[in-house]
Amino acid sequence: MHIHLDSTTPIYIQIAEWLQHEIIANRLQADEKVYSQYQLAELFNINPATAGKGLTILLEEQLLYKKRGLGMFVATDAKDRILLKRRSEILTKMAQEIVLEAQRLLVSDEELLALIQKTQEELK
Amino acid sequence: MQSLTNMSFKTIVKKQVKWKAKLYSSALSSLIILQVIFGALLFSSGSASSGHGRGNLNVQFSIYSLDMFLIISALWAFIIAILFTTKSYRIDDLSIISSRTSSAIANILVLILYSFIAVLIMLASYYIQIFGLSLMEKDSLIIDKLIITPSIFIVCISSICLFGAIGLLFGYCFQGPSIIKISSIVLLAIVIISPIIFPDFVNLQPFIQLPDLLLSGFYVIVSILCFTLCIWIADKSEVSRK
Amino acid sequence: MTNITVLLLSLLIPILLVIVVLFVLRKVSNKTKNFWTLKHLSIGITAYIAVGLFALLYLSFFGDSSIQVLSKSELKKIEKNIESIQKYDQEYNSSFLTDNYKKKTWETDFLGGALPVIINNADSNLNIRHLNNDNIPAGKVLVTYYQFPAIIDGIDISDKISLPNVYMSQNQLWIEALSRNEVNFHRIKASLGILDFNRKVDLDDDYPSTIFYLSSNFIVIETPRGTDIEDSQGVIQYLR
Amino acid sequence: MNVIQCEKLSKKFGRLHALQDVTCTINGEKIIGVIGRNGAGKSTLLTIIAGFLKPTNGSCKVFNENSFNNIQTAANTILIDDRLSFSDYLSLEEILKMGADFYPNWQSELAYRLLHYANIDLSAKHQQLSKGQMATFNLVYGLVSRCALTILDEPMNGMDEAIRTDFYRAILKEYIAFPRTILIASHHLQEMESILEEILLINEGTVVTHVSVDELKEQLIALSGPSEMIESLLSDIDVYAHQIVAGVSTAIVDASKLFITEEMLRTKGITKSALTASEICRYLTNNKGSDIDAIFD
Repeated sequence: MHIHLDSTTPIYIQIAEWLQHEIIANRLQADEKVYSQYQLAELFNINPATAGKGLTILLEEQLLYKKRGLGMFVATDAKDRILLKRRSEILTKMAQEIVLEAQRLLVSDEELLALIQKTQEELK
Repeated sequence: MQSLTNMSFKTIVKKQVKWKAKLYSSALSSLIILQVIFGALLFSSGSASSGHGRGNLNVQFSIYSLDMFLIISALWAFIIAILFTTKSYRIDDLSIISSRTSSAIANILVLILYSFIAVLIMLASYYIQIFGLSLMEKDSLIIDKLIITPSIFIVCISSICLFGAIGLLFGYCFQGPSIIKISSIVLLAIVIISPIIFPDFVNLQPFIQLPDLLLSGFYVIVSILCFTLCIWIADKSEVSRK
Repeated sequence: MTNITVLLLSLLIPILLVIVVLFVLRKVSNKTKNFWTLKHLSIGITAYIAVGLFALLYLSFFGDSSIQVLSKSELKKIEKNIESIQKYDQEYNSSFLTDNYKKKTWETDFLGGALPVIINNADSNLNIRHLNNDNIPAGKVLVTYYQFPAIIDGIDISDKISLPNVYMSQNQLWIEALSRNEVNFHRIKASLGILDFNRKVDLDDDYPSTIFYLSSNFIVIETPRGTDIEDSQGVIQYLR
Repeated sequence: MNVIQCEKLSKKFGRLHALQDVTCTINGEKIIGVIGRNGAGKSTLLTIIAGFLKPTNGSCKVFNENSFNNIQTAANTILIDDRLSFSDYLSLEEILKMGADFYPNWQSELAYRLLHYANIDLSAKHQQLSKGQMATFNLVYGLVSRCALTILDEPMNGMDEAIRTDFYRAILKEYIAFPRTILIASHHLQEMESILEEILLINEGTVVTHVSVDELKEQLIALSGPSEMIESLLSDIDVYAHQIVAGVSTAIVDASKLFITEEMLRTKGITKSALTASEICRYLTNNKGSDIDAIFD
């Protein structure tokens, strides 16, 4: 995943999403230490404060926990909760967008469902 | 919050003097060239001459004194002091730790140091000229006084310093706030015009007749006055980089 | 007013020259800046001062000039001497004519009992004296040139005064002072002339460094007793 | 302790008002972008902060002291711009030595490595460098001095694309290695946006806004949809720009004043989209409602 510096999505949100992505992909295991804000800053060439904000979002969602003086670690149930949240939030939103776009392009409901099924088949 | 750098004013001025003394040394080389030129021009005639006619004998003394070298050095000091305050020198101060006050003080100290070196250069020029003379005119050479007295040495330093101080003041006046600029032009006009209108008013005779040390003392006091004004003006000046 | 103008002019010309030279130097230095590093400059300046120092050392060890400046005590002694010469001369006493001051002697013969003397002295201050000398055989004349000290500004210039021409022609004794001659001295005074000049008026007046007795050079014509000197110009004085 | 505190700061040059009633506070070690259009007063503000100019009115305090002609300010501040100059007699290497002599936190080793990386010959003279090389050298000089307040006025002027990217990263890494307050004035917000924490937007001698980059991005939004729907919506809110192309209107509006739910927008056929920071700065400093097209009408 890439950070798009010029995209309209705020960078700190992109950072938070990237970290979640890393957790889902098992590149960050449960109870493993996550990148510090300075490491993230260097990694993505962004301001450390912005990186810190991204971490704070995850901390507030309790996907990370803080050990005083040691840094932040992935919460034990982080991966499950992210998947759950993604399903509810992101998938819903994506579905919304697909439906809206289908309406704009005058695609009928049957056609849309068929398309989704076809895509599922292909990516399996 | 990280700790701030605390450098004493003295350390900064000291460092500035150290670098300025090095960086401005081209000024000293210009003095050497000036003195070589004037030394060559005055090689055969000396600074002054006196003639005596007795019967059918005409005796001509060409006197080789320090006068011309001193006048050249003093004028040089005046001009380089003005140059010190010009843009090309001034802007360089902004690249290092300095305030206008510190750079003015550093300029003054460099000027004093250079006055001292200028006297050494002046004496070197003088002795080189005489050395040349001693080779060419061996038979008509009269050595009245070869070694300069300490009091004359001090007069030379103080008079070069005085001219430098006036030049520096001049330069600082023209880059100071506009009120100072205007008043200095008016003052300058008065100084130039007054001896022409009241020629009797300006009489330098009593000054010249003062003993050497008193004369240098007087020069030093005027120099200090000029330097103080320089620092005062510099303190009020903005940086102009145009 | 004129004084001030002269002063201003004499200051203005060096100022202009200095400005012109500095301006040219700045233009030139803009081109040479790239290879004139600070190191070169400081070495150059130090070397220049060192050369000056060597020049001074050379001058103080080997630069002894042949011409000495007389000290005050020497001046006093000479002044006394000259005063005595003057006194004796005014008394027509020949005892001041010592060998010390003798510079040149001419010995010539002449015919007859009288010697016509023609003096071509123009504007010189040559003093001509006549002395009877019993030791000289008849028909001979001895002309001696004496040079007494002449001091200008503490320098004895008596050696620089040129000798007269003395010769016999058409049985006449001709004495010709040489035409004007000029002597140039280079005086080294490591001080400030402006100050010295202005102060001399008050401070240095009681010590005259110039002693120039008008009669510092003498021609003495010696003839045997009884010889007549024909002095049509009337400039010869007779000593006892 | 505030790093910079400007209080009703004004600066006049003759009749020209370069700065008017600037009040702003900067504290903490942040990288702050000073953004504004040409002649907005960026450079004037920065030179006042550096202590070169005296405020006509108001005060400018740096590290709690008036900055003008203050040696303590000078010791902790460095201003890098394209007018930075050094004696003609110094080679770059000697300039670095001089910097090391003056600035106590100087990083000689880093300076050598950065200049080597940028292919700049240390034996060259400053005035011989090309425009880009000079800018690079000046920036290196400013970074390795590690002054508590580092002011970079158009530091990348004249540098080529590749070296710009490298040196934005160099600024960031130096900042992480030695946190300090860095002010960067530039026209190119786009390319340095990511390393900034805050933006100080200046227009016509006054501070328009001083917020974090993320907050700035939320200030304005673009609404686009059928013209008549947009028109009805715009009647009571500030419009920064408004464009109609083939019956579809696009308007840039103040997000905080838009009291309308996303549901409502969707039903009206209006889509809401975010803008980049540099677009927002452009709209905020434009005279409201005007654009270049108006000139040609």
